[in-house]
Amino acid sequence: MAHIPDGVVSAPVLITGALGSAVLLGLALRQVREEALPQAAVLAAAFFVSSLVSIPLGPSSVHLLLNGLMGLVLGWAAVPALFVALLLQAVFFGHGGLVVLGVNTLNLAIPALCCALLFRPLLARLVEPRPTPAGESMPSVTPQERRRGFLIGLTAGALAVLLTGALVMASLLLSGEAFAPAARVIGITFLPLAAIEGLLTGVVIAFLLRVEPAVLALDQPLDRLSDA
Amino acid sequence: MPPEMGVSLTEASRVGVLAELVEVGFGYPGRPPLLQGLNLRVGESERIALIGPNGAGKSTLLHLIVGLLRPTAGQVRVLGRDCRSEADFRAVRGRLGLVFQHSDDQLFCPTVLDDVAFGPLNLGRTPEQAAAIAERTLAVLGLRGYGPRVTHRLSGGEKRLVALATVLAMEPQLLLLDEPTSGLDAVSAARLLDHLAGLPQAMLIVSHEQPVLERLTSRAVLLEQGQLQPVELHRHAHAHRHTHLHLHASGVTTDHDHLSELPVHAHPHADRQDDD
Amino acid sequence: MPPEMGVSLTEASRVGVLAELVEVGFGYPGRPPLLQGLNLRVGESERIALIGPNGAGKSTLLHLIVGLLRPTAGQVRVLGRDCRSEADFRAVRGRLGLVFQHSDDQLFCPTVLDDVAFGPLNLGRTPEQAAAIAERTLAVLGLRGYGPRVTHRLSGGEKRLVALATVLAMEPQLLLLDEPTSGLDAVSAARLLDHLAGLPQAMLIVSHEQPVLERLTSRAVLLEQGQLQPVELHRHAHAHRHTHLHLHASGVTTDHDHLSELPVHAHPHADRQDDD
Amino acid sequence: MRLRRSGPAEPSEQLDLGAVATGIGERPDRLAALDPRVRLISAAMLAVTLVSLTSLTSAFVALLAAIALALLGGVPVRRLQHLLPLELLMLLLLITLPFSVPGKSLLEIGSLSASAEGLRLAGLILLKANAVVLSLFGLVAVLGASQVVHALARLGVPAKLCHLLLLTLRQILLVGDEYRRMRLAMRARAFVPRSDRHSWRALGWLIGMLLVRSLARGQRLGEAMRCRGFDGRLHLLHRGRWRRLDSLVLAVAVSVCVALFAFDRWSHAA
Ligand SMILES: Nc1ncnc2c1ncn2[C@@H]1O[C@H](COP(=O)(O)OP(=O)(O)OP(=O)(O)O)[C@@H](O)[C@H]1O
Ligand SMILES: Nc1ncnc2c1ncn2[C@@H]1O[C@H](COP(=O)(O)OP(=O)(O)OP(=O)(O)O)[C@@H](O)[C@H]1O
Ligand SMILES: [Mg+2]
Ligand SMILES: [Mg+2]
Repeated sequence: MAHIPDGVVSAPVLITGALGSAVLLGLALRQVREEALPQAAVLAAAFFVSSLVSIPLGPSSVHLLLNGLMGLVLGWAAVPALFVALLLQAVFFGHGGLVVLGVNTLNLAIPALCCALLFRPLLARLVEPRPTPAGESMPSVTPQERRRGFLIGLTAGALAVLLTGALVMASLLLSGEAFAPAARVIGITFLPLAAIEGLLTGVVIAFLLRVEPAVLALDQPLDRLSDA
Repeated sequence: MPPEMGVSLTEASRVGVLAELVEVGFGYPGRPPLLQGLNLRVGESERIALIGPNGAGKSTLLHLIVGLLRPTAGQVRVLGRDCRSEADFRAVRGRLGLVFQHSDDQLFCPTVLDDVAFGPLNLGRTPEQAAAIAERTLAVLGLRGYGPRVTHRLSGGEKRLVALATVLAMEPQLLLLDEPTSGLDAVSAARLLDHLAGLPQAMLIVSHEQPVLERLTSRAVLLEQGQLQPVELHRHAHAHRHTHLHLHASGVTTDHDHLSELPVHAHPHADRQDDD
Repeated sequence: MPPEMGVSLTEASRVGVLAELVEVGFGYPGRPPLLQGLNLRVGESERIALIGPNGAGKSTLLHLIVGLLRPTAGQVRVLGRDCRSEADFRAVRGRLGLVFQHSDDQLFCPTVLDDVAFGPLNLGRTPEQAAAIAERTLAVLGLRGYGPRVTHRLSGGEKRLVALATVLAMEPQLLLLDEPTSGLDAVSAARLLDHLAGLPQAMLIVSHEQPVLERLTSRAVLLEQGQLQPVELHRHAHAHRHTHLHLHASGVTTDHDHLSELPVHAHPHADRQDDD
Repeated sequence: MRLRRSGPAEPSEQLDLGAVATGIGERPDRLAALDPRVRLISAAMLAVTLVSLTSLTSAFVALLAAIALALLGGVPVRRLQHLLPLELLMLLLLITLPFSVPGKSLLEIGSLSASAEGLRLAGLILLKANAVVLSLFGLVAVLGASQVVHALARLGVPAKLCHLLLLTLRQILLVGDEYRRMRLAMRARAFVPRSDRHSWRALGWLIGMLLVRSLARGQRLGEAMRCRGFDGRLHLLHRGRWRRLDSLVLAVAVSVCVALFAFDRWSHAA
């Protein structure tokens, strides 16, 4: 329930969210150069579609937030990508609301940026460009490195969801004491999501390291889409 | 008529029919009906070509047979079993091997071995069994040693062969091939055809290409206006005027006589893929 | 020799050359060289077919001409101008219309009008002018009224026509067509060919398909082992044994004589697309 | 997180991505004569007004107005199924709020007492949240993404963001098709998503493959844009003209919002 609908959170929280996300979005857009827009758009689309994949979990199924993975792959560009996804979901599918768009964006984008800052340097050390024998199409990332990549993804994915959960709870609690029980229930639903999201993010990172490390473009700095 | 005889007759007519569509109707939501009152019966060891214009519904027909789509009218019978629900189809899907039009849609695992083992794992094999089946299937298709390679980096022809392997690993009784050679060059296509021709399975093949029809199929059906019509496939000599690309190494005279060799013209040119 | 004459001679040889590759070499990083010492010259109002096996580098060659790739050796000249940097190519890219192998890569705006107007807007037209150009171009291709339609919902043939429109809206002098009819059925392909045949531009066309070569091109070059070789394109009668699909309405006798009509066989069958 | 019952049909296969491009309307849009900008401004003003409402009566009136807008815009009733996740959260609030808001006791369960004030607050949120979404559907979502983004651009939203939106929209449809085909191929190979390691790994690979293929697609997209003279500067085709009718409707929208706000404060005080 990372998409808070309209009418729940209070005015101060709404205004903080709107201003905060506007600043963050402005900063992020400055980082993403026009030439990199196509790449950013396609990856944003891929994340949007991936978040529609329903992942079986116990007797039910969940949809992923993927903001940890987005932070790892997109860096700063994760912010506009998340905003675009939230806007579309609010307007065309009724998930979330219009006035809370800022709050929802912050709740997802801050954890994504945290993941980018904390874990991209670690991943970068895994896939430093190294010479491969000509004509060799074998993966250049060793199994141990993939396992480490999996662990980094696991941590990033789980952490991002837990952070988002905390932010959602905070948005509700700051809006009124009365939301405390609801916030607690919502917080609990984030726990299994964090577990499955961590697992999936780990799998995806290990997959990318093996199949196409270029997606991670880790030889470039955080704002890779700014000088792609 | 003694009762045993009646039983055996019915049995005989059932056994040997791998897949059957009876008066099947289908349309995508919000579109005019695509298939109407369509009948098809694929018998054991039959090899049927399915032809028809773009958008006639050929791929749709294959998807109906494996239950990826559900008909709006009529029945789908697979291996003598009337299939209606997802559960029915799940039970028989392992027996039907559908090779998609684009291999890229079919290969999503990091390595070739993972991808080929995916089907057997879904059918309940243990990881060890699945890996063994996968290795065996790859060997059959001449892909020994491809196991650890990254699917994403294979060439178009190799991808097509691996896609075939992923399906063969499930040991299907009927192969459904959707334009198996489209987008392949002459050499890769010939290699794929060699492998297909050597397989024991019954096949339903969507294709327009002469070499495919020639080598693989025993009869053909044409899908048009939602229905199937039988089409005869036979071989004989033709002569008609058409443009032909001729590769002349520079310096060689080009005023040779093309007509003298009629009616049997042995192409001495290196224009294999343009040779229709 | 009077100096003016020398100048005019050079001029004469320059004018009329739209694009020229001189001793061009290219290879993708980490791969063996793909093109080596390749020469090509496309003159005004020329229509050249570019053929070659899969992976020969045909698409790569087109990308080199428009500067999406930079050669590792040799020169690319467009409209008499030596192009080296992105800035050089930017200045001439509007004169070169590249139609991609897959229309979906080329159509990136939500509606047809946005897409066709995108090029003119980038060339500095005002939104009103761009919209007018777009409408006009669509009308020329028989797509009047398609402007507000959503690109995603178009059929394959319509997409290909719109992709052509997006390029024509920039009023290029040379069209580079990468397999323009691949994946289209006979009817859509014929429609596209009609439009292409009516255009005044010079063309460089990657294609294997007979009808394309027949209707559009005046000469052909074969790309093989990194080099171009001239190929002769001429028409004459052939006869050879091959399988042919015959559509017989059920009930009609099928034991007709196919051999009596040689050497000129007028196909009475409804098998247009299988009639190679 | 949206919880769903796992069934044979994949929910995301039903989610109609195409509607993003064409607009969600299926019946004629009675408001089609208006400039998209008016619709966007009105929707935004209405949303802010709605969120600020405090009385049940005015929120109910607002919901009726939103339903009217949705009907005028031609939103099909089928579309309302998308509101399910929203209602799930509303249910949670309806259950918890009466017990957490102090006030006149309605019902006692053990030591817990449900208050009328809490129930009122939950009802208020329920009405407001649905009203915002319905008015958004009727005013904005039926326009289709292209028109919305063009209107946003003309209202001063940064061009870079608008372009990102436009490009992403088209790519969502293409990647969505790719995803659907890959899922079909998995199903054809007897894949049934379950809660086990094999399924999670396969779905992770699927997401990974979507990303890998998107990288290549992004490259081709960039090339196609450069071929058409894209040099980093962004241009948009402007459409539609602001007419007298639009000013009139905007004035009406402003007065409706003001009236609603005034009515709300009055009925809350009363
Ligand atoms: N998921 C879908 N939703 C709506 N319409 C569809 C869908 N898939 C296919 N169609 C339409 O149904 C028709 C038949 O499609 P199908 O792919 O079965 O044709 P086909 O005979 O395989 O054509 P081709 O030779 O191009 O592969 C086409 O008009 C197509 O646009
Ligand atoms: N971006 C790339 N990086 C590395 N190799 C590439 C890239 N693009 C193409 N290649 C390789 O270069 C070779 C030539 O590709 P190209 O697309 O030019 O061939 P083509 O003649 O157009 O083939 P087709 O008939 O299949 O379209 C192929 O072997 C291809 O795998
Ligand atoms: Mg098909
Ligand atoms: Mg090519």
